[in-house]
Amino acid sequence: MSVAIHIIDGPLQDAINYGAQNSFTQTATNIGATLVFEGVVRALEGARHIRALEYEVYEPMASRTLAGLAQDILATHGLISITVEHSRGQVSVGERSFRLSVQSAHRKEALAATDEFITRMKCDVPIWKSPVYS
Amino acid sequence: MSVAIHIIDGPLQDAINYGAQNSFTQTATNIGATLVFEGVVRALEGARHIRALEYEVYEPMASRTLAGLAQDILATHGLISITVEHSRGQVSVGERSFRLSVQSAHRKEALAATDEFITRMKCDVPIWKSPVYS
Amino acid sequence: MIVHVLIFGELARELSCKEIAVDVVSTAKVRDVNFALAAKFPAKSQLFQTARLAVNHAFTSPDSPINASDEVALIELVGGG
Amino acid sequence: MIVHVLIFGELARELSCKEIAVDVVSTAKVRDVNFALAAKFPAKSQLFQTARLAVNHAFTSPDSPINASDEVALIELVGGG
Repeated sequence: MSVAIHIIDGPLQDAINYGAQNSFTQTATNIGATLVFEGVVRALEGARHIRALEYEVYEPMASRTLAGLAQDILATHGLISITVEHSRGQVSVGERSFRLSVQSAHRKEALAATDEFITRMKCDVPIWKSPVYS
Repeated sequence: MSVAIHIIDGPLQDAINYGAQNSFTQTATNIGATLVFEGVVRALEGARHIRALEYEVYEPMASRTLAGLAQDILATHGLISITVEHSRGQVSVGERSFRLSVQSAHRKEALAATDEFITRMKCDVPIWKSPVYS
Repeated sequence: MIVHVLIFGELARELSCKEIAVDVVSTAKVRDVNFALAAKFPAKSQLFQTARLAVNHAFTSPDSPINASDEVALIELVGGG
Repeated sequence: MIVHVLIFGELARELSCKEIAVDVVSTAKVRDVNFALAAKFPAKSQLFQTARLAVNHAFTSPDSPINASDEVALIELVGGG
């Protein structure tokens, strides 16, 4: 059972491989589902074309709130691990600003946890995004 | 809008990067969410320890059924793309046998589509798994 | 006519075969193949009577006609993923 | 006493500042800071009266006491992801 939170300057790079291969601990062999959700910056914000989004992150509250939320979701849904990555600063259209990686025994809890995590993040975590126009 | 189905011999390798980076087509810039779900072989099947699962795939019906299901889910949920990878043959504990990659404008449809896809796949797609004991 | 039905997975291991031949009338429909399977394996009667059969790689209705040259497969108890 | 309230995002741009100073009594509670913000910006009265304030990087109840040395931040209209 583990939680990791990373605030990254600029766009996220390719995901680290969170698969269970070559890690035959008792926990790893119970992983039956991994789910990776990525948020990508879209070209349209409302009706206007944008070039990028600028993310403002209020630290250390943002990391603390994300960690508290992840711990709560991990316990409620009985997950094996949660990793959260969120950008700070400018992220261009087509680039990734958010990644949630979940490991669990079965798919149901991974999907439910992802949905709940993102919904609650958008209410409680002090991160603001602002459009950057061309 | 695209659908791709791959039946792979043995365990799945790391995911191709389905991110929208460097592909600034009109469609790509509308991608706001990508979701990658992976199924991993667990050490316990029921109460017994296993070494691997053996997947038997009835082709071409399996690929056709997966493609039909993916097309249907793509249309129903208004997704941008679906890619399905499924193993055939032996996959050891901790290795991946299934990957569903979805691209959509928003997260809600990606999550709902993933849930529906897997539920329907387990009913309709002619793929059988058998435990391999040590 | 003789119709050959492919079987897979646990069922194939349990019955120690991958294909079951059944004899049905030449005007047989898909459900007649189900009934013939059930008659051949009384211990599996319930499974075979209700099992979905695919004909030439597509699910079909129990009312569809069937020919000796069709590829018939019993698609039941699948478990992809 | 003077309490400084950090603001972010659209609101900070709209008001052209990143921090608002308000004057409250020394026995003030969190909700008194909300009221002081609302009084200072009547056009944003509703927002400021109901906005959630974090004190020292944690959400707190409107009844919590507040000190001049506390770091207060208005956490509203967030949109991570």
